Amino acid sequence: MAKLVFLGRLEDLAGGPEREVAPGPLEAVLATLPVELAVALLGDRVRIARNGELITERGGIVLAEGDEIAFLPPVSGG
Amino acid sequence: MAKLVFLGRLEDLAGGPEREVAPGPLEAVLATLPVELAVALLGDRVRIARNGELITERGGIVLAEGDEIAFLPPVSGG
Amino acid sequence: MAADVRLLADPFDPAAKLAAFTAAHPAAGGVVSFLGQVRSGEGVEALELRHYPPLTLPGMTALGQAVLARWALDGLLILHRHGQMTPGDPIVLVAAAARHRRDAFAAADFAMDHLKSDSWFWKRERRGGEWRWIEPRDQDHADLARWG
Amino acid sequence: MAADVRLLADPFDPAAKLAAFTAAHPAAGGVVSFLGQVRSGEGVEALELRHYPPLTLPGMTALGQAVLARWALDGLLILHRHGQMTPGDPIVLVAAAARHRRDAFAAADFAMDHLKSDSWFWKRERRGGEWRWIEPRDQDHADLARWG
Repeated sequence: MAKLVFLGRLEDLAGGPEREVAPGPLEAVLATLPVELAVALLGDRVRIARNGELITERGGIVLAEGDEIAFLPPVSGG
Repeated sequence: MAKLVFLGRLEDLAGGPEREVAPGPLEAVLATLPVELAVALLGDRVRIARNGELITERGGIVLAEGDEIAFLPPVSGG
Repeated sequence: MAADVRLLADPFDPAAKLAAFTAAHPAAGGVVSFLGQVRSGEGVEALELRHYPPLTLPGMTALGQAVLARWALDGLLILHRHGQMTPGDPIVLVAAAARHRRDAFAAADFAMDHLKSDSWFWKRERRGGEWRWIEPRDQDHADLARWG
Repeated sequence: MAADVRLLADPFDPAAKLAAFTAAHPAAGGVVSFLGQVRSGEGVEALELRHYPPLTLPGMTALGQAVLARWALDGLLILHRHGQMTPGDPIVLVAAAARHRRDAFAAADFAMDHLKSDSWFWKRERRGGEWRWIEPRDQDHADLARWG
């Protein structure tokens, strides 16, 4: 399995801080989620980290077994 | 009597923090002091306070009985 | 010299931390500190800061290194809470020790601007029993832009 | 609200003073402080600050009022030693509590620049058993000029 992690307000939309998903292309994984959540995760201001590394190019991501994909909305500061 | 108060390095030159003097014109009072001290007290950068109030015009000062004249060299900061 | 950068799960005593930091840097003429605390009296019952472990502390550590590279400091302390806090609780303590006062002020100011607008924290507040996520403030971005 | 401005003849505990000040201003989101201490390790055995009572504390009090008039603060603390001190002793503690971080930084910075260059203190140091008066530094005047 792979894991999606939701930070900030995305956690509320997702109903929890993380979710186990089957590996595969990120597009296919998002298609299994509630549409409101999927749209929010793809927002322009949401950054993505894969296994703790920020990703700059979000096209073509394929989740491997054990991957962790984090969705990071704009920070609200310390 | 009146009192002269010497701050900072002027205290070293004067040999102490203050000196009792007879009332009278400041010029006459200064003329009774060692010349090196008198010259230092009249330096451009030395400010004068009379009874705790800074004086902007130093000409024509006459010390009355009980007056305190303080000589304030440039401050060295806190 | 490395910065002392910590992400704390539990309450801390800023006075004790600052005293220890100051004592550790006797050659510094000055120590500038910023303490941020949860404000009282505005109806906020609780505040929660969430972080993302793979990014948040590494980002703070990188910030500490950037501050040390930019100013001549004797020491730098960056402590930041996460988790739930209540009014009056300390959130963040930044302290910079330097021979020269101006370096210490600039370093603490810079560190705070970057912590507030550029570090991986998500904040929510509870008011009237309801939690609400806090959006970024434009002011934070304006603060950051001052440093070029 | 008045500033808390004190000229102290005896050593003080800056951590305790800062903790009390912070606790007294729970509505402030942030507290910026500057602590100046006698530097160690430079051959200075003792430092003495002399003041002139009719001018020194009144000048500090006027500075406190000027700072409060210029920035929106919840509180302002200015503590300054006079007399003889040894390395590691606190000399000055300035703290500004404000709702907005930028006000607190600017107020503390301004207060320190003015205390250092514009207040009635004369300083001498003892090195190798010899006391020597310290002349003003050009840097202090440059610092002051920043505020227009």
